[in-house]
Order: sequence, then structure tokens, then C-alpha cells
Amino acid sequence: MGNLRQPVYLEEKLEQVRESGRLNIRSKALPTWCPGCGYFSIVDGVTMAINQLQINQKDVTVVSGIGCASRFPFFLDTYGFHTLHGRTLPVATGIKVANDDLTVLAIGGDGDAFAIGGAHIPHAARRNVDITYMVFDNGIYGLTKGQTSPTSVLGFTTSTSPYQNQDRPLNPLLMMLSYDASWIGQSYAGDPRHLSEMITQAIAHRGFSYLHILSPCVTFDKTSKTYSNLKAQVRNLPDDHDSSDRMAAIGYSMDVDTPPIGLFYKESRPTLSDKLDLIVDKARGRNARASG
Amino acid sequence: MGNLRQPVYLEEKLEQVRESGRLNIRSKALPTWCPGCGYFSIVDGVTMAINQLQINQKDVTVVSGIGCASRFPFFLDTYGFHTLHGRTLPVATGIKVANDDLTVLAIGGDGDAFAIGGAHIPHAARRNVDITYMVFDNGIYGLTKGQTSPTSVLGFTTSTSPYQNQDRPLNPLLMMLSYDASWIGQSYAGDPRHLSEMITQAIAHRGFSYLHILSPCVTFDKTSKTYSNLKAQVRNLPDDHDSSDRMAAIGYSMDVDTPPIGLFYKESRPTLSDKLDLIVDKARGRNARASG
Amino acid sequence: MIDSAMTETDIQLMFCGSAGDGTIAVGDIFKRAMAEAGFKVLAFDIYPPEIRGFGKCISRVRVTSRQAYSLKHQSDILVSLNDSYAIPHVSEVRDFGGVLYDQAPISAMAEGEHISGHLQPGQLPYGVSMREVSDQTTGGSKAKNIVALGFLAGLYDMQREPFHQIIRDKFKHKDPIISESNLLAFDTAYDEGVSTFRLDFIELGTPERQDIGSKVQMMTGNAAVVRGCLDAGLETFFGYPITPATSIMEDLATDLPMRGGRLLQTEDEISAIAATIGAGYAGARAATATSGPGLALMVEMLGLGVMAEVPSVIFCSQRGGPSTGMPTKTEQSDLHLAVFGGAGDAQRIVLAPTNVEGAYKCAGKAFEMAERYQTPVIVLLDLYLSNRYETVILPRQNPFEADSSKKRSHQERGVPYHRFSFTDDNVSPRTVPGEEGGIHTVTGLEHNELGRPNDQPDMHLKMSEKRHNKLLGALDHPGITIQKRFGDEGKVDVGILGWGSTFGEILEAMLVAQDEGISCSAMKVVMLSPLPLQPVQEFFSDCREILIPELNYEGQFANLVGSAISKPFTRLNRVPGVPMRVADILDEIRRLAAQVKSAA
Amino acid sequence: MIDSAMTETDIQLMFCGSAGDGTIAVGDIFKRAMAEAGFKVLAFDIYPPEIRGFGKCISRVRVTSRQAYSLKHQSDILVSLNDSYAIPHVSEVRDFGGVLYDQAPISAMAEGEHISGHLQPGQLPYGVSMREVSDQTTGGSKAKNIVALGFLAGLYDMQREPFHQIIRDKFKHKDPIISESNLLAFDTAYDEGVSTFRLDFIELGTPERQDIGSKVQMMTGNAAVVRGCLDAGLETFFGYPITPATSIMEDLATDLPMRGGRLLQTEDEISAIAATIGAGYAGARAATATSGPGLALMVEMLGLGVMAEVPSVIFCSQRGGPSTGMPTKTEQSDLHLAVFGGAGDAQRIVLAPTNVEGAYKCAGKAFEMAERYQTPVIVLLDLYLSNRYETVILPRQNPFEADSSKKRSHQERGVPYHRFSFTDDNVSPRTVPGEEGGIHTVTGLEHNELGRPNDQPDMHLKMSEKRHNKLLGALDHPGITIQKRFGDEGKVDVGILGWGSTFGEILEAMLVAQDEGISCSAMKVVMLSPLPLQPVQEFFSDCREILIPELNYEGQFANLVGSAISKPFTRLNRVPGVPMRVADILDEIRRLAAQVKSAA
Ligand SMILES: Cc1ncc(C[n+]2csc(CCOP(=O)(O)OP(=O)(O)O)c2C)c(N)n1
Ligand SMILES: Cc1ncc(C[n+]2csc(CCOP(=O)(O)OP(=O)(O)O)c2C)c(N)n1
Ligand code: SF4
Ligand code: SF4
Ligand SMILES: [Mg+2]
Ligand SMILES: [Mg+2]
Repeated sequence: MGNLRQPVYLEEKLEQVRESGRLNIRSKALPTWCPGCGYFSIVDGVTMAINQLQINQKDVTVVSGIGCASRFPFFLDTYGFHTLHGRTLPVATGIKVANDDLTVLAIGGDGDAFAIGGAHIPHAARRNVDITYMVFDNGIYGLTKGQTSPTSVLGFTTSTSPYQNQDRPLNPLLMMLSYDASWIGQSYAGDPRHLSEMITQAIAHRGFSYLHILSPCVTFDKTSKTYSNLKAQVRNLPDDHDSSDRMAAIGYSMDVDTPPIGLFYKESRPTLSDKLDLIVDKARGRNARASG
Repeated sequence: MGNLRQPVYLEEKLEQVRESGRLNIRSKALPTWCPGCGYFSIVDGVTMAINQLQINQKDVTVVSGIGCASRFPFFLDTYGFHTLHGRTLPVATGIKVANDDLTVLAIGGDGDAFAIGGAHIPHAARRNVDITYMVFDNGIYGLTKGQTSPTSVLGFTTSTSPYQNQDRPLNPLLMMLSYDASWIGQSYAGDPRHLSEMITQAIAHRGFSYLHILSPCVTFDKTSKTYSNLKAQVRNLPDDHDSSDRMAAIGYSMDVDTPPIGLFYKESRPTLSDKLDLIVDKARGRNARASG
Repeated sequence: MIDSAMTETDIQLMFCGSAGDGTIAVGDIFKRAMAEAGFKVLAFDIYPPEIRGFGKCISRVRVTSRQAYSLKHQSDILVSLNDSYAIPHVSEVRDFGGVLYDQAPISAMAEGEHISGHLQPGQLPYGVSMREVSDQTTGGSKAKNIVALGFLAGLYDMQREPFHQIIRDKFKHKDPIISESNLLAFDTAYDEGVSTFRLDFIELGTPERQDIGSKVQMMTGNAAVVRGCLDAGLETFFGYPITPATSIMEDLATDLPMRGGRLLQTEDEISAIAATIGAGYAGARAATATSGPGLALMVEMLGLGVMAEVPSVIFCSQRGGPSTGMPTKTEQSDLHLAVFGGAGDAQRIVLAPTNVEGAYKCAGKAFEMAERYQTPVIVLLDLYLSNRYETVILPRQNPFEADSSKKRSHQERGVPYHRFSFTDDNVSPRTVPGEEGGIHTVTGLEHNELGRPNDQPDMHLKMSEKRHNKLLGALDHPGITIQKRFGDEGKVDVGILGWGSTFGEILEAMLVAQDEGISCSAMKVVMLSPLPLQPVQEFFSDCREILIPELNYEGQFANLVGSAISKPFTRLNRVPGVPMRVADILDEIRRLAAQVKSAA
Repeated sequence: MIDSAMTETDIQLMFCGSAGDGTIAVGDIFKRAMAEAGFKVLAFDIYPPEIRGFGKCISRVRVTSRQAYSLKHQSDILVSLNDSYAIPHVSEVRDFGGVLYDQAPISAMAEGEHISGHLQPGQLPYGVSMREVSDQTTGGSKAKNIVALGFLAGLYDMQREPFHQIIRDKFKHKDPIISESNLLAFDTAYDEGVSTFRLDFIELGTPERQDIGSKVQMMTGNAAVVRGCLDAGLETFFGYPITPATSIMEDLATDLPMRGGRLLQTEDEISAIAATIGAGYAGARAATATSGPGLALMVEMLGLGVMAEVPSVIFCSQRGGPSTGMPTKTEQSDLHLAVFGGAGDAQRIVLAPTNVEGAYKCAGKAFEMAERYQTPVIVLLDLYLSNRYETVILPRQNPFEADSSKKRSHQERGVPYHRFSFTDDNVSPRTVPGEEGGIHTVTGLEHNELGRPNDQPDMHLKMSEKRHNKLLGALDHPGITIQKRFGDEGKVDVGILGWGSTFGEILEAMLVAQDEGISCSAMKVVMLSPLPLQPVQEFFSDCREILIPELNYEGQFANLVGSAISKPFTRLNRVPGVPMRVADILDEIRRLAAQVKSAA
């Protein structure tokens, strides 16, 4: 069955990583992604982070929208909710509000997040819902076969921009900074070590963590956010960047041509659950006063 | 009919302003707002701006969502579309795409804009749709009688936050800056002169203008964004502020305790219609090449 | 009525004035006092449209000794707090009914502007010195409404005590002097009332004895929903304000945290239902509340709830439509959307209570059903039911199951865990995140028993069957009335089939028709999806003619019935924005009865 | 067939392989060549689910001399480009049909993996040296599909020229050597085919003469929609990608700007419909395209379109549901949503073409109707219709009106301008921004003739009547078939009522049933809202038994019909994700016919 050689290869790779011991939380489902897609290394990064943080698989819930990126939950052996296009965050918020003990990862593509899902991000961020939101940014709609996305670069040609994209892409990191997200970082699929390190930190952060992951779509983007282009552009945030300095973070976020990777900003403040607990306390206190 | 004294007063006021000559574009409909609501001076500001810019009334289309603020179109004698809660911008975009010759004003409250309408703002801004978007920010849901809004301040008590609002308000100006809006300003209902001056500038700008208008809800907010509080807080942007300096604008936008009013940022770049025209040119060029 | 030893009470009052006149407030004091006195109360206020202004307010209160089902179209007494608003309503006062008004409102009132000139022959004018007494007792005209109330209470020899108590309560957060001066205003007017001539046509009897042992409560439909939610153990609520559902969230914002629950005002309705479904997936009892425009935004997510088989409860209080429509008017026109809103074959459970007590019951049972059948459950209210007050007797024992979910032990479930296993009742045992050995992923894609995407013909067919058939179980759900027949038994000439709040008017009309000797019977259908087909079919067999009255233009319930039952029936559709007139239903019943007779 | 002088052609091919085998590509070359040669073509491809991978592709092409209505369930020839995928489809090859496969695929193929061992008695094996010839002629195995095609063309004595032309065209942007080597591969295989034994059961006749003067075109349903839009003068398009509607936007992205039109990919479906309605309000012909999940998001805004009486056109290509469902499978299950999706009584126009030509017609007419009746018009397609190819004859003269709106001069309109004036046909003359003397504000609130908010009972009733009654005008809209009856005339035993793409299968089944002597007739309903009630009623009167076959679980069209007509009928519901089997419909027709006979 010569034509099926590639998927067999993927199965084998799955076995390999399983055998390496660290990836027992990969599910038995074969990722349906194209060979070479950046998303493969993100699965690795997530499994490594979960292992490293020694979180029990049953306590992890992965929530996603719709898109290639959003197929993610099927490939992990954790609880998962593959929801609707753009609705990752409110569903994840509901899960976290219902059960604080869960580690909730929210995952979506750039379209899922910044086109159809755009209304939800400011609110998840400002409320400081204690979840980790990872957006896989390939600057294109992968699953629907290559249309322009809100992060497509100027001049990019796609099936819906046959005369080149004329709209400035959004700047997700700057937006997150303006929304008061309490943990903001960037990484890229070409650097698995950095990726798993950032994912680990993001999950470990108590509050809303936003991790922007640059990841090539090898099938529908041959010119723009390719591995080689990204590799040439990406650079590390300077060592001396102070992650509590919001203005500095804003400055770095505006450098879109040579995107810095690393931790942009981090702040410690009450999570949504903390606040809801406080409200319960107040209610009970007030109640006690009223009846006492 | 003693009980009806107040509406009669409003009618009279309407007559007064009509007689003053500058307000012939007020419609004959009686604003249904509470006496003292900040929105009255915004109507004045808009009519003055339209007069000043000598735009023909038939060429103005006012689009709004749902809320007290969104009742606006009924009180002007121009074309108007009172749409759905949160959908002001996409409807306004459709109108502008259909007819470039129209002056399109988009109007909404803070809830209409930043809660239910939040998905649309980044895109109207980055596309640089040539409309003027005015958000009347009273930090509350007026029409539905006083619930918390995304710009309600911390600690504010409302019918849905009986134990005080615990969530940080959003920072609309900073968000607009992060979205690449090409004209960003702030004014407040307590200063009609400033208001009409800013509205005039906003309409005159070619591209997406965002004007944030602080305006008290006298009925449902007795403590927070009242006239007296706003008056004490608001200050002018320094004269030497360079409106092409985005970083400086970002800095000022972060001063939420003493909100600066004036023009934060302004940039000249192609509007959506310019870009769509370019696409038509490219398409026809390509077409000519193909058949020629 | 006059014959019976213990006078039977049935009297309806109507207060009418502008928003600033304290119209709604005085209606509120009156109905509370009546409930306190032991009467049954049914009351409904009409406000001006949402935006603040000077619009007309009407508060109608019906006071009865036995349960009433609807407001009467004609009131016994009209209290005018603003004549220009009240004049158009004089025609709604019955013959020999009374009209109270301010005897000397303001000097400048023009000819024809005073209500006294508009009374119809037979209606009794009661000029009360409202402004005057108010001025004298409180030093201002704000207490005019209290003066009117006092006069009324005196006129009908009502006990002063309940009124005093409620007035005191009302002003308890203010300067005591306000409370005292208002009581004085009340008492002064009371004395005036006592000494005023009263026609015996209107009489307040003795309330029934309260020997049920539990305090009777007066509450609105929305308040009953809140109580139902709390009694059913609601844990999380996500909502976005919208008339007429807002008060559900507002009340819960105070009450839910007292019980340790969590409420979040979301950024829109899509997030509200999404978070509700998220919380439901995580195992919490979760709900949201909205109205038509919000429900319209929710339908994509409801489809996910159907496909992923996640419990959720959605309260939808209908208002006039389409679109933003008439936010402060009532209508029953979101039924199509509730039943059919969603891509694909996305059946869910839809319940519609017919009265305040039913709202409590449906609210609580909705959680049981959502959990048991793993599906969204929509509870359809409407402005009329959400806002109307009724005296209700709530069970003293919590009638709701704390956990209705189908669970299996780790062993019974087997390995790997088949989240969507095919079972006899089509419900698969469910696990929630955090549970050992129950790991799975749910999706809005068609899937196999494991929950993996699968779009093969057989699988889609079997899963479609599963999703639809499991809901049939709800038709036998314990402790809730799915449908019920009232009136004559067996074969009848006219059957009236109804749903939602309009069923009160239907019952009233049926009772009158029965009194007139018409053989008739009424059936309420509480579960609208899936339809209780067999009982409805039997009802069709038993009735020569069937009438379906509803407050919408398209006959939305009639459409549901028609698509399932291939027999003719008569539709009665009204869209006034206010409750249907009992007389309109009665006319149709009479017409159909005559038709049956003439055909026989 | 064999008797007729000029052989009548009806042959169906099926190419099956993996995504990498060029399966869809070779099907495409074949159908284009056949269309070029003058045959009628009907073709439908099945792709793997959305995400890129290695799934199975099937390309079915039916070639006929007279118009065919559907694909046949059994193909005449199966071309296997990947045996493991093709083996399950061997049963779909008819008796004495042929199966082409690679004679010597790879050395390592295990026993039982080769298709030749799976053929059924009577099926003809054609082992072709696909890989070998491909290697020899092109230096690689990529041209295996071309080799198969060449062999086939040779086997059936097809003209080489159309094939050559299309192959050349296909590779025109590549190195000429690729084109040449592929042509060589084709020719080599062609010669092999010519010299191979051919059974006469399958025969390619002579195509009909093309004397209509206009070039016959082959296009998909979505391409026809695009053509319809362009011919109707579409000015603005707003859309968000979603399978299977995406290609409408993709094609328009190229074509619309060529005509000076504007296309915007919006941030979501809510903005797409909102902008469409905005553009419609501003007077432009505007449209959007989506599928069920997107339509679910649009329904709130559609309600605004209904209430504010603004024209808009929405194409919805249905896929398997509910929820994300089966994105690459076909289904007819968004009908409920299209007709009933929206709060309140929000009727709109819903059209569903039954074939590619109809898609063109409905697309164009939708703009006329939206403008004329000032309403959203939803055109329901489905994946099967969107993606299938048919040879169609498009009118040479643009059949669509450039402006259908009801306009009045400034004077006739009067002052002040009553945007929602009551008129005989319930349509009010409309102005658009920029027009002198036509200033008005529209709203989703209930309103009076001026457009001012008004929620009084009379006004709401009159406006509800206006909104509903004006749509009845669409039932007589010129130049479009609202419904049509086929087959036997007058009273018949069995009537089949159908809609959408499934009507092709219905027609095929009816034709066979007629051949079998069954008295039957089929009616297609193109306008699903408002329903053409009278013709449907007449059809019910004419048919002893009525059958409603549709590709959904709940019988959504049957529900519509049932709610309007109180007569019994039979439902036939299938949800395989692929077109309905003609045989299934035929079985039901036979059963019902027998029932009628035995009752007689
Ligand atoms: C409501 C809705 N609209 C549209 C779609 C179609 N759709 C599926 S995924 C997708 C975009 C995917 O792009 P992105 O989010 O960037 O993810 P990627 O595939 O690139 O990982 C779209 C438009 C859908 N499933 N649901
Ligand atoms: C879809 C939908 N959800 C909710 C509502 C109810 N609603 C009307 S206005 C409003 C909020 C108004 O607040 P804001 O936008 O701040 O305007 P304001 O009244 O304060 O001027 C809400 C929630 C609605 N009309 N439609
Ligand atoms: S289409 Fe692009 S994003 Fe999707 S799996 Fe393939 S490479 Fe990855
Ligand atoms: S409720 Fe508040 S915002 Fe609305 S009109 Fe009154 S004062 Fe203004
Ligand atoms: Mg993407
Ligand atoms: Mg507000």
C-alpha cells in the first residue's frame, strides 16, 4: 500500500514518542494534519508540559474551536471539548467556573480566535479566567483550504484574496496587552524546546495565560509564514526584558517584522474564581448580617 | 397636566434649539432619554458638526445598535438604521461599501460596543472603513435599567453586581490603538464645545474615526461616572501631544483615572473603499491582460 | 355570588398613571396587602417601552377567593393617577364599576381633560381629594397614590393592618418621617373612604382559611423560575440582560452566591449559552436566561449541545417580535425558534409552563431533564408570565432530584470508555472531567460511540436515532405534567388546545362556555418538543372541533400540531402585545359549538 | 436502447483512489472531455473530510445523450487508482460492468489486497499497466490516472482530441515537458485500450447535435450561483468561508471585481449578513453565502431584515447536521432553520433549486425578489447540488431584471415620507440614503408607517399582516418556476412531492415507476416559504397517496406541508450523507401503488 506510506510513518512516529516515555498522554488517534504541519510540535510541547507539571490526565480538559488547530483535543488522551468555530473561550470559561480543579487549555487557530471569536478574548482576559489560551497562528484558514485570515500579511494571495490581501493584519500580542491579559508570551513551532518551556510556564501561571504560537501551514502557504521565513525572522526577547514592564512589552509587541519570542508580560492578580469566591463570601456575610 | 411638565419642557427645548438656526437637522421626534442624560449634548454636537461641515442631510446615514445611546438616529432628520444590539459596525460597513458618497456615523453604547459588539471593532478599525464611530460610555447598561457593563468601574454596585463589580473595566482607547484605528479621540458630554469640535474632526477624517464620549447616566448611576465626578477627573490632552506618536497616545490612554480628552492619534492611510477600488483596478488590469 | 353564605370574592382593580405617579408601586402595595390578607392574587403591570420616559403605567390586580386563571378584561375599579392616561381605559371598567380620580388635580386642567367627564352611564365616580390630602399629610403631592389606596381600603372595609405593614416596609430605608406621613395619608383617606357610599355590586368577601400550613407566597413568573433554579440546586448561571428575562439574572445575582453558586454576566448571549454548556459538560447544573433576540443568537450553540449531548437549561421569556420587536409587550412567537432553531436535525426539549406555579415546576424539572437526557432544555416563558404576580403554594419539601444523571461505575463502563454507547433508552452513561477512567472528547462533528469524528452513513443514522429517541423518555419524566385535560370528559363538542401563559385565558373561557352549557374541554400542552403525540391525538379524537388560540401571527403551536396530526382544526391568533381577551376565545368556542350543533 | 438507430448514451464512470492519486483530477478531465464532445454530463465527487489527509476520493461521472436527473446508484465502470479504497465499491458496479485497475501496482501487495480478487461474477476485469506505462512515459508514477483515462478512451473509441486539449490546458502553467509526457502516457494507454476486448453492454453513442446555437456549459451548482449573481448585477458580497459554500465566495473574489463589484471577507457570519443588510439598505444588490452553522448565526439579523424590510440574499449550502455535523456530506436538514429561524413571526422567502440550472435561476431571481418584496431571500442549496457538475444551457439573454424595486417619485411619495405606508400589494415604495425627500430611519422595533417605534396593538397587527401578505406576491413572481408537476396528469395513484437536489432522484424513480406501469406523478416545490399552497393542495387532491422523500431525519419539508395541509401522507427520510438511492424511492412508490390497488 505504497500510497499510504505517510500515515504509517505518522503512526510510527507516534509509537516512537510513546516509547520515549514522556508522551503517554498522546491519544491513539492519528493526527489528521498534513505531514510537516507546525501543529505536530505543539502536541509534543503540550504533552511535555503536562508531564513536566505532573498534572493527572483526568484533570486536564482541552477545549477548542473549529479548524486544523482545533482538532487538537482528539490527539491527546485527556478530557476534551471540540466546540464551535470561535467559541473556545466562553466554553472554557464555563468549564473553569464549574470546576476550579481542572487544568483547562483553550486552543484555536488565528481565524477561530481573531475573526469569529474576537468578541470573547477581551473578557476572558480582563476577568482573568485561569486557563491557558494557545492560538496557533499560521496566518491562514487551514481547514477550509486556504483563505485569508486576520493575521494574513499584507500582499498575501489566497483564494479569497486573489488580488492580494490589502488589510493590515491584527497584532494579537498588542491586543492582549490592551485587554489586560495577565500572562502573555510568544513562541514558534520551529523551536520545540522553547515551545514546551513556554507552554509549561503558561499552564503554571495562575490566571489567564495567552500564548501566541507562530506555526507554518505547509499546504496552503508556500511564501509567507513558512518555516524558513519564520526561522529567519524570529528572535528571542532580550534577556533583560522585565516581564512586569507593560510599556516595554507593548514596544516589543509592535515589532512584527522580527517577532520576539519569550515571555512578554506577567502580572499576578485575582482570578475569576477568586473573585467569584469573594462574591460568595460577601453574599454569605451579608446574609448572615441580615438574618443575625 | 402637571405631571407631563418635563416632556413639554423637552419639546420647548427642541423648539429653542431649532430656532437657534443651527439645529434644523434635529428630527421632530422627542428624545425618549431621561432629563439630564448626557446624550442630549451629543445630539447637539452631532448636529453642529454636520452643519459646520455643510453636509447635506440626505447624505448622512446614522447607524446604531440597541440601547439608550442607540436611539440616536430617531432624533436626527437624516437617514438612519437602528439595527441590532452590537451590530452597528458591520451594518455601517455594508452601507459604506455599497455607497461611498454617504457620510456614515455609527453609534452605540459601551455595552453595545464592547460587550456584544466586541468582535467587529478590530476589523472595522484595521480595514479603515471610512466611518465615524462614536461610543457613548456611561459605564452601565441604561436601556435595560442598570446592569454592569464592560466599562463599569471596579467596585460599582448594579443590579447584576449586587456585591460590587470585581472585573477590571476594559480600556477602549488602548484597544482602539491596538486595533490600528486611524483616528482616535475622546470627549465628554459635559463639554459641548469640545464635543462638537471633536465630532467635526472625527467626521472630517478620511478613514475609521473612533470617538469615545464619556457621558453620565443620571438615572442608574448616582455614584460613579456622574457629571461632577467626570468634571473633576477629565483634563485636556497636553497641547504638545503629537497625534502621530502612537506610543505617546498609548501612554495617555492608560491614564484612566484622569482621562485626557482630545485627539489621541491620527494617521492617514488608504480606506477600505480605496482598497476595494484598487482590487477592482487589479482585476480589470489582470482581466485585460488575460484577454489582451 | 350574593347568595352564598361566605361571600366569594372576585374583584379586579386597575391603577393607571404615568411612570412618576407611583402607579406600579401602589398596585404593588395593594396586591401584597391582599395576599397578606389571605386572598388569591393575580396581577400584571404594563410599563412604558424600555427607555425611561413618561409613558403610561397600568397595574391590574385581580383578587379572588378561589384560584383565578387570568385577568378579567373588565376591571371592577379603575384608579386614575393621571387622567389623560386613564381616560382611554374607562371603557374597561364594568357596568356599575367604580372610577377613582383626583377630585381637584390642578387648576389649569382644561375642559375634557378631566376623567369625570368620560365616565359611562352606570359607572360610579369617586372623586377623591388625592392631591389635597397628600399635600396636607406629607407636604407634597407624591403620596397621591397612597391617598387613593387608603380611600379604596376604607371604601371596602379592608383591614388596615396589612396595608400599614407593607407601607412601613416600603419606606424602611428612608427617614421615619416619610413612613409616618404616608401612613397618615393612608389613614386620612381611609376614613374618607369608610364614610363614602358604596354600591353592593362590588364586594370583598372573606378570604379562604389558610389551613394548608405553609405560607402562601405571591411571586412573579420570573421569581418562580429563580426559586425553581435554586431548589433544583443550580450551581452556575451565565446571562446577558434582556427584557423581560433580566430579573431572573438580577435576582440570582443576589441569591445564588448566598448558596455558594456562581453567576457571571457574560459579554453576549453566545457566550452565555457557550459557558452554560461548558459548565454542563463539566458536570454542574447550569442555566442561562434570555428573550427571543438572545435565543436567536444561541441556536448555533444549542446545536452543539444537541450533538455533543451536553445538558443545559435555557429560559426564554418571549416578547413581541420579530427582531427587537416590542420589548415590553407579551407574545408567544418564539416557539418556532425554540423548537426548530438550529442547523440540521437538532431536536431538543422545550417546556412551556402556563402559570407561575408551573414556572417553578418547569424550572426545576428542566435541570433534571437536561441531565437525564443529556440535552438542552428550553423553558419558554413570556413577558405576561414572567412579570405577572400570582399567589402560589410551593411544596414545602424540595420536589427536585439533586442528581438525575445516568452514571455507571468505572467497571461497568468498561475500557475504553464509550461516551456515546448505544443503550436501551438511548442515553449513554456520562462522565465529567476529573473522573477517573472516563476520559473522552466530545465534538459537534458526527461521531462514533467513542466520540471520534465519523461521518459514515450507518453511524450518522444510528446517532440520529439515538439523539431523537432518547428524548421520548422525557414524555414519561416523573413529577411533571407533560399535558393535562380540563373540563368535560369523554367526547365533547369543542376542545381547546393551548400552551403557555395564554392557557389561563383559555381556562377562563372554557369555564364560561361550560356554564353556558357548551360541551367543551381544554388541554394544556407543557412539553412542546417532543410533543406528547398520543394524548394530543386522543384529544383530537374526543373533540368534534378543536381550537388552538395563541398569541402569535403564524400559529406556531398550531403548525407543530398540524405537522404531526393530519386532522383539521381552527386557529385563533392574536398579536395585541397584551394577554388574549377571554371574550375572543369564548366567541370562537361559541361559534364552533354552534357549528357542531348545526351539523348534527 | 440497442434497437434505436442512433445509440442513446447512458454510461456512468466512477474513479476511486486516495487524495494523492489525482482521482478528482482525472474525473474532471473525463467529464470535461465528454461535455466537449457534446454529451450531457452529471458528475459528483466525494472528498475526504475537510482536513487534509489521505482519505478516499470518489469521482462519479454520468454521461448521457438526454438530460439525466441524478447519478445512478450503479456505475458501468469503476476505475481503481487505489485498490484498498476501491474494493468496497466493487458492489456498486453493475452486472457486466467493467473494473479498471493497475495490473502490477507494487510488488509487496499482499494476497487479498488486490482488487482483481474481489470482482463479482459477470464483472469484467481490465488490468491496465498503469504504473508501468506512467513510469515509461513520464518517468514517475504520478500519471497513473492519465494512463487509466487513456485506456478507457481507447476502449470506447472516444475521440482523442477533447482529451488532448484538456490535458494540455491542465498543464499549461507547467514545464511543457510535463504536458507532452502526459499526452504520451495518454496515447500509449489509448492504443492499449483500442486493442482490448470490449463487451457491448456498455456503449458510448453519438452525442446529440448542438443546434441550439449557444455553447453548452458544464458547471457546478455553486458556479451556477456565481453566474446567477453576476448576471443579476450583484454589487457587493460579504462572506465567511464554510464548506460547502466557500467556492461561491472564492469564485466571486476573482470575478466580482472584474465587473466593478466589491467583495469583503468579514470576521464572521453575523457581520456577513449584517453588512449584506447594510448594503441592501443602502440600495445595492448584496448577498452572502454560508452553510447551516453560519445560517444559525445569522438568524437574529435575518429577523431585522424582515422587520426593517430590507432586501438581502443568503445562499445556504446545506451539509450534514446538526452542529458542525458532517462538513463534507450532503443533507437537506437546514430547512427548519431557513424557514423558522428567527424570533417572533419572521417569515421570509426561501427558495430551493433542484438542479444546477435551477441554481442559476434561483440565484438571479432571489435578487429581484429581495428587492421587490423588501425581504431576506434564502436560497437553499446542499453539498450535492453545490459540488455536482451538470451540463447546462444558460440563456443567452440576461434573464434578470436590473432593478425590481418599487419606487415612487418624490411627489408621489408625499411629505413626510412614509417609508412603511400601507399599500394594495403591501409593499411600500422605498428610498435609499442619498435620495432627496426620502429621509427615514428603519428599526427592528415595531413601528408605524413613518418608521417610528410604535407598539400599539393595531399597529402591530397591521404591520404583521403587511409583512406576511406582501410575500404572497412572490408566488406569482415572473420568470421563475415556483412549483411544477411532472409525469402523469390528472388523478394518479402515487404522487411524489419533493424539494431541492433530491428531486433529481425523485424524477428518475418516477420515470422508472411509470415504465413499470404505475400511475404516478412528481411535484417539485421550489419556493418553500411562502408555500405555494394551492398547487400543493391540488396535487394532494389528485394523488391517492403522497410520498415526501427528503435527506433529513425529521421530515422537515413534510412538517411544513403537514402544518398547512390536514391530509395524511407518507414520509421517506434518509440521512446517509450522500444522495438518496433512486431504488429507495422506487420501493416506496411501488409499495404505495400496491396499497392503492389493494384498497381499490
Ligand atoms: C460558524 C462557522 N463558520 C465557518 C466555519 C468553517 N470553518 C471551519 S475552520 C475555519 C477557519 C479555520 O482557520 P483557523 O481558525 O485559522 O484554523 P486553522 O485551520 O488555520 O488551524 C472555518 C472558516 C465553521 N465551521 N463554523
Ligand atoms: C441580542 C440582544 N441582547 C440583549 C438586548 C437587551 N439590551 C438592549 S440595550 C442593552 C444594553 C444597553 O447598554 P449600552 O450599550 O451601554 O447602552 P446605553 O443604554 O447605556 O446607552 C441590552 C443588554 C437586546 N436588545 N438584544
Ligand atoms: S492545512 Fe495547513 S494548518 Fe491544516 S493541517 Fe495542513 S499544514 Fe497544518
Ligand atoms: S437610562 Fe441613563 S443612559 Fe438611558 S436615557 Fe436615562 S440617563 Fe440616559
Ligand atoms: Mg489558521
Ligand atoms: Mg451604556
